[in-house]
Amino acid sequence: MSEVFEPKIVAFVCTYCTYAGADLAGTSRLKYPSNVRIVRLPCTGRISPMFILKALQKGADGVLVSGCHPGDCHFDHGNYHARRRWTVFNSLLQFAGVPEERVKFSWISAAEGIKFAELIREITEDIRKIGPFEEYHKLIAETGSAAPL
Amino acid sequence: MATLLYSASLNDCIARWREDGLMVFGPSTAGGVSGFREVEDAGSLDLDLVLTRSTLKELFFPRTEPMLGYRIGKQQIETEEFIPPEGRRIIFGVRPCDAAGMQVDDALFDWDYHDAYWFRRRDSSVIFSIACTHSDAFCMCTSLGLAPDSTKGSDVLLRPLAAGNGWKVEALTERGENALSSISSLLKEGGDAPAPLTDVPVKFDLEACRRWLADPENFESRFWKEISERCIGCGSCTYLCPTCHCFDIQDEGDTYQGVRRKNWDSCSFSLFTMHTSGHNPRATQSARWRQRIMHKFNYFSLKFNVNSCTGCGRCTRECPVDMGVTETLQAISTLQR
Amino acid sequence: MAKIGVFVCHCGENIAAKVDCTKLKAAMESHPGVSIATEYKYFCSDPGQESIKKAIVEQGLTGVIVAACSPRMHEATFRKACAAAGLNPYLCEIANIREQCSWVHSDGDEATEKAIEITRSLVEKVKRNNELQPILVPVTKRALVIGGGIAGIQAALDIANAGGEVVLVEREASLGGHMAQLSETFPTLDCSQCIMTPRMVEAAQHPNIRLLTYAEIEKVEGFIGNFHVRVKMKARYVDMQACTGCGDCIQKCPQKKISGEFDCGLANRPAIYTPFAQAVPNKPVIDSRHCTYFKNGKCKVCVKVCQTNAINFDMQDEYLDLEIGAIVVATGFQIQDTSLYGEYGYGRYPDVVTGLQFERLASASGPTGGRIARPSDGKEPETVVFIQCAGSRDPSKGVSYCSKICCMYTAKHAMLYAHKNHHGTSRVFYMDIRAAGKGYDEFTRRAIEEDGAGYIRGRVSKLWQENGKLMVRGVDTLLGKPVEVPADMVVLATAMVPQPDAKEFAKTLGIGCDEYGFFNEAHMKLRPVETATAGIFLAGACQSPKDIPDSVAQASAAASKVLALFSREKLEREPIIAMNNEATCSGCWGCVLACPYNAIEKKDITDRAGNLIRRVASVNPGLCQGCGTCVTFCRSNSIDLAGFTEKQIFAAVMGL
Amino acid sequence: MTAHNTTSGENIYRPAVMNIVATRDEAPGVRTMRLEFQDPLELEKFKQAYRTGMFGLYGIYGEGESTFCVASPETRNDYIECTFRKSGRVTAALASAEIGDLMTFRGPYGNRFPIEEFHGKNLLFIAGGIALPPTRSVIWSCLDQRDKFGKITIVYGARTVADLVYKQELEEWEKRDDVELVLTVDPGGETPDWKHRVGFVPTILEEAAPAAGNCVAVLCGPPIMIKFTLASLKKLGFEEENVYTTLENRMKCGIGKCGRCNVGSVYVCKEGPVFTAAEVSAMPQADL
Amino acid sequence: MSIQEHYRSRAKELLSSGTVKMVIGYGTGSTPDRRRPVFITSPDETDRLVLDKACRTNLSGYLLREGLLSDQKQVAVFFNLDGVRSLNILAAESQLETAQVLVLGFRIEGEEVTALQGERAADFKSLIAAAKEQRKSQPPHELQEKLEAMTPKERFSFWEAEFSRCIKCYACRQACPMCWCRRCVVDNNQPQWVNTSSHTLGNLEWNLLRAFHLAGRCVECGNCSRACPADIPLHLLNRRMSDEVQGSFDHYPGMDEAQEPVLASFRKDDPETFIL
Repeated sequence: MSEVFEPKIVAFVCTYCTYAGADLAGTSRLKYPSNVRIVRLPCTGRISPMFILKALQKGADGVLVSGCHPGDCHFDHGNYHARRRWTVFNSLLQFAGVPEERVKFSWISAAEGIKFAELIREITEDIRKIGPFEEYHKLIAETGSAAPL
Repeated sequence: MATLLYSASLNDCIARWREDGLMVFGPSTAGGVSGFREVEDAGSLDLDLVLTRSTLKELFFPRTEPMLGYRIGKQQIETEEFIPPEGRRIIFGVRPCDAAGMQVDDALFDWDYHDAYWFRRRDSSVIFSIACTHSDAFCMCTSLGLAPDSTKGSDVLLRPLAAGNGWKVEALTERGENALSSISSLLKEGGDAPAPLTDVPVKFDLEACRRWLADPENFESRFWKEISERCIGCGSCTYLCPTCHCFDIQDEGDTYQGVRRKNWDSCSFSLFTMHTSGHNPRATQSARWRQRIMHKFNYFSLKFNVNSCTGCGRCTRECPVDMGVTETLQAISTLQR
Repeated sequence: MAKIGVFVCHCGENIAAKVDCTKLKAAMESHPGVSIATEYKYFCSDPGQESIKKAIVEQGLTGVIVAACSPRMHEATFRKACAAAGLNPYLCEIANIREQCSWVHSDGDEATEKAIEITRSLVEKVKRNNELQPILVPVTKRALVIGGGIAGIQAALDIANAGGEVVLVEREASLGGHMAQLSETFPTLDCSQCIMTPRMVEAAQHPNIRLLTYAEIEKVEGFIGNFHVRVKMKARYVDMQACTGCGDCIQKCPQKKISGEFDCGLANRPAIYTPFAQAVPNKPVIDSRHCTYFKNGKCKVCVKVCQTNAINFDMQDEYLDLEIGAIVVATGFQIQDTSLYGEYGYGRYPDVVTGLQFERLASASGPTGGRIARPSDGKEPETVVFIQCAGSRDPSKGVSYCSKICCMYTAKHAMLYAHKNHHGTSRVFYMDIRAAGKGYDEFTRRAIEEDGAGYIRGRVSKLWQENGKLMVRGVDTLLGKPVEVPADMVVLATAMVPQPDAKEFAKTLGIGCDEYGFFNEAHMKLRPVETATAGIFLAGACQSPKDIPDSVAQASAAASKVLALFSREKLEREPIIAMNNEATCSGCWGCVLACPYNAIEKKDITDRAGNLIRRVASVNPGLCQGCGTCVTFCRSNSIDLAGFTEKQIFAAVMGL
Repeated sequence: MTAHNTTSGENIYRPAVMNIVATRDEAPGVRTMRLEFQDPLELEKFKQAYRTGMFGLYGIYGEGESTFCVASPETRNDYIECTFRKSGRVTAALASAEIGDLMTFRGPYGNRFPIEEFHGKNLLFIAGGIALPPTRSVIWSCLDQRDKFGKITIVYGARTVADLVYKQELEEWEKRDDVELVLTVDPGGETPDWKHRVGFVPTILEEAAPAAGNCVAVLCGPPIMIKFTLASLKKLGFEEENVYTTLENRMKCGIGKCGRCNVGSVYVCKEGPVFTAAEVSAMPQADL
Repeated sequence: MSIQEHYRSRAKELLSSGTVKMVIGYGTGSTPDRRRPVFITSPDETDRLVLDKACRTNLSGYLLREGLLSDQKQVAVFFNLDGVRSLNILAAESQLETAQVLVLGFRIEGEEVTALQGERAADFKSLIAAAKEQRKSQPPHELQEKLEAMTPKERFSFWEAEFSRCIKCYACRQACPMCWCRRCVVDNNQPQWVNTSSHTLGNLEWNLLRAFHLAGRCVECGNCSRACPADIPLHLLNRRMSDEVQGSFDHYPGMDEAQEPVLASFRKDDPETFIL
């Protein structure tokens, strides 16, 4: 029997909403797959597209970017700026051939522990289905080996 | 009577070399861009090109290549070395100007410190050049004292036959002779007439230019600013030059392991010579263009007794703003008078 | 490299039951740059913290990772412990292996693997952390209160009475605002001026309050504790020092036919005037738009009658620069332009009046001396119709919000009318009666039950004049049939709207406002008095429609925020702020636009001779709140965020 | 990672691994480190090759390599000392390295000071700010065989007192009666208890007025200081041939291949970093 | 009078009257089909100016040459509408002031080159507005459409092949009128976000990040693709970005000099269908 593929997922979240939501999932003892690694930032406004590319370079099969719902930003409108950047970068990634399942964006508030747990379950399941990001892994492998003669 | 290789036999030659464990490279086109790539048969070769877009240099000095792998431990650093293996290669269909570029860089890479990355590949490669029967408006080998049938840097020189059905074969080195001996059964003897070589007009008086360049009075001439005013400071002329050899060393990887790489670099880039203090000896684009010209036609020849330009014309051919060595040296020729 | 200590907390069984803490410890021990890794049952306990401190001192640690519960829980605890041991607190990071690991994963091996990666990533981050020092901002202990209505006066008095220095700025010639115009106030029906004017006088005479009337805010710069405010002192043409307030000039002014603002156009005033009799300061101003001298270059009657030579036609606007520590914005409201509602006939029929005009009619100090009389003929109306929500709760023509006070003041108006005209009839068209508040519902019931106000639930569709009567047609939705009421006077409960220049003023202040122009609070629930700009607070109806008690309460709340700020010599702020590399900044100002706090300024780089070389962005540490939105915008990577630098995040991702 | 088998030593870009055995903070952002070779064979090679004046590429894997001189003299070649200012990516990493950490060294490269030609002559050392390290290496080379030289004068200046490096050694030199040490700081850079000179190096040099006869000068410092000091030396009668200096150009390979250190036809990494002032004068000045 | 003659005489006029100190235009190139940027400072040299359908390069980048505009004097530049738009963006991003730039506007349609009315950036507002409308209705780009129809895997391998050829000569950046950062992000090595090596991963990172930085700023002048010696269809990425900002935010770069950068501004009701 083949083993279940366990994807590596990196999440970039804001500390005020999604990080707190993830904490709430914890204090509520909700169970979700362990594939996700969270990187905490002050605000979604701080999350640069390069973070996503570096997570992929580090071998991530999926990336989640998440923050406060529109209107709830601790910093008033960091997430509105973030949303525009995501819109643009998301379409760029898709145009470059990064499957949409691999890079996801969400709003998760400090109260939405359940949404957080469910989303992680969902994303993990979706990426398990499409398997490792082999196309990208191949490019990574090339950087660590000799160039053709 | 001379040794001939008919085009019809080329495919068999390639097969023979490959059977002998050699890799065969030659001009071919992919994604609309021509360059030297490994080929399996004669059909993949693009021998009618005046010149490939990228140069032969790339096969010896790739644009990026790993030098050392490292893994950082708590008390030790493990390293692994990447030096290209000595796989033998035939490079077929090189233009004499590109081949001549090899000799230019040989000098530099063997100057006190013998650069194994370059020489392992040099020593294991046999360069089959084909003399040129065609040229374009940018070709200028004759201005550099070379010719459409120069032999510099080549191991074998092929002269196209007038009938267009093959080449007259001339071994220039022992390596060339060896490569030919393994296909000797596919070579013929005959008296077929060679095709006339292309006529590449001389575009400037090299010696006059060199005299002007050697005169320290001219170093700070207004000429440099005027001639390079439109230069945008990209690296395409240097990266497409068959002799430009500047490089950078960069570490790449994650926190614990990675690869130290040797990457092409360019004297056109403003950061190339920038000190960390912020002082930049060549702070302006005109200073950088002057360095490129001086280096090619003055400094390098002083040091290594060879011009580091072979007249391929790529710098002009590919320049986004239509600059290049030709225009500059032509202009210097006029200054002389 | 670094000397990092990793402290793995078991949290009793909370972590240790799932995560193999010994394995995590071992993994960290063998990690480059980690000097010591230990585990313990409760690192947040006293002995736990002590062991961290001891390790810092003994090992000379350059960074600390506590792998434990969420940083939202104990980051402060552990950072304080580090500081106590002499390690800069910002060299301590928390790896969350409880809420985001042991509590949410069932498989121990997986949880352990994840805990190792989380911790490793943070070890890599902390290696690149920099020592940060809290930002100390000096506080100018002087408050600026903008607006001299009840909210502004209350805030000013509260601050002043606690010993704070206050500058109170009012753009009209007198303190008082809308409250001074009111007759009686609900639900107690005490006389508005009777409770208001003593407050005005107290404010004007308070030794800690500097009163600037007929003045406007021109420019606000700086940041919390350190605002620089420019105030425009509009030319009054009357020397305040010389004027005794005798009123001779007002009496003699030949230009008397100017529609009086204070009386909402129900009475006239001269060109030199005080807005109302009890004005504070009670010294006149010249209305240069109407003054005969200013119009024709001749007159100067006032100059002639003035015994103290107080009139000065050459007076110019003057500017006053103030250093201010905190700002209370209490700029109040206006009433909506009711001519929007053609169907109500406002402006067309003189006896259709606004609620505020009715206040003036009912006021003892008003144009009628408190007699409720029709503007058209001065007769007392027999039937008065009150129309509620004349603009409020009407997204199509008016405003979509509820103006909050109209239900109450309409009931009050009906009551006052009943008290003054015992035979009259009052009819109130309403949508709902919103009477939440202490004694409020009882008050409206009294209007209906004791004072006979006839409430009709429904809207008015048309109003016309017929046989000297104002015919009001509406629907009684409870009965489900149309009604027509012949009235002598109609009172519109006009919507409360922000000041017309509120949006512009929000920009001057650098605060936010909503689509109408009501100023935004920092958080609707938890920070209703603060704005998003530190050091600027809100009071009264400039934030949203409010009645007097709410305005006063918010004013006192704002005052307490100001006083809390003034209780310290210096402000200490988290040093998580942006910083710009001026050498690489191109000055495109994208960051300036993106910053939610106007914290990025344009700075000139000059040569030694003072010639401008170029301009670059410069972060004001007093204003920056550390969101990092600018960092992501900056294409050249020139701006960075302390505590979450590009290097740190790069390392954290690469360390995963 | 797929490694190819190579004969050891063939790769001229492979550095030696060094142990950091001591560190010292010299001035704000300036640090000295003492390094020891992990591999005794590498140490042997270094001892064979190293002569005062040479430089090396100091590195941290993952960050890269940075070029600076070997600040320790050829007379003490069991270890390497280097002094650097934290400015770029590599030096930032080196600045946060601790004793016991590992780093790398590639070299020694370049030419040397012809110290035996200095025998029997008076020596004048002039240095500014962070440029004392290359001078210091020559100073110790000469002090370690003191009897071979005549009078030794050291003129060293920095912007402020805090910016002076090798403070302990300055004290030591000051105490020796076979060395004349002239210390100075730029006007405004002095502290209340500063008992040495105040003024720019060229001025102070002219005041000290060392005799040019039978004297060799070694001059290191920032370009602007070099320019003015050379003029002062000329005034004092020094011939350009008797003034030695070093060039500190940006380098990547250190061995004459990568192309960035060229000044005119000179490859600073191979034909330098030590030049006489006469040699420097012959270079295209605009490219310095 | 041909447009070329017209502008030659206008250039002469501007230079002799001292209205401008320099005219940046096109001159003959090293082959008959090539044009090269020329910098004319004397009225006697205006005959060197050429204007025909081969004049495709957007010259606005030259305006930012160090020191060129620091003396407050004016410079005239040959611009097609894309060029005017990039001029507007440069002004919107505070890199220059349009008052210092005199536009010699032209439009190339097929074989024909016509003059654009106006000489100040603001004179072209209505033309730009029309171009914005026109862009909405223009037929989709063939290769772009083909790409959009592919599976992500196919698209990825398309770009992998394209990017594998990139030699990191940065001609795209240097030729781009919008790449004027004092320090390019790729030249920041603390941290080194973008791998500088020209392996495919480094090339992909570089080209994607560049496309992102140009989102809402690219005027689709085509300088990048023309400059690329590896013939990578870079304009496709930029085009896709332009589609996105126009579709989602109704943003057409370079409308005027007061336009706010699309990524430094927002609307509360921006679309967000992809956000979970």
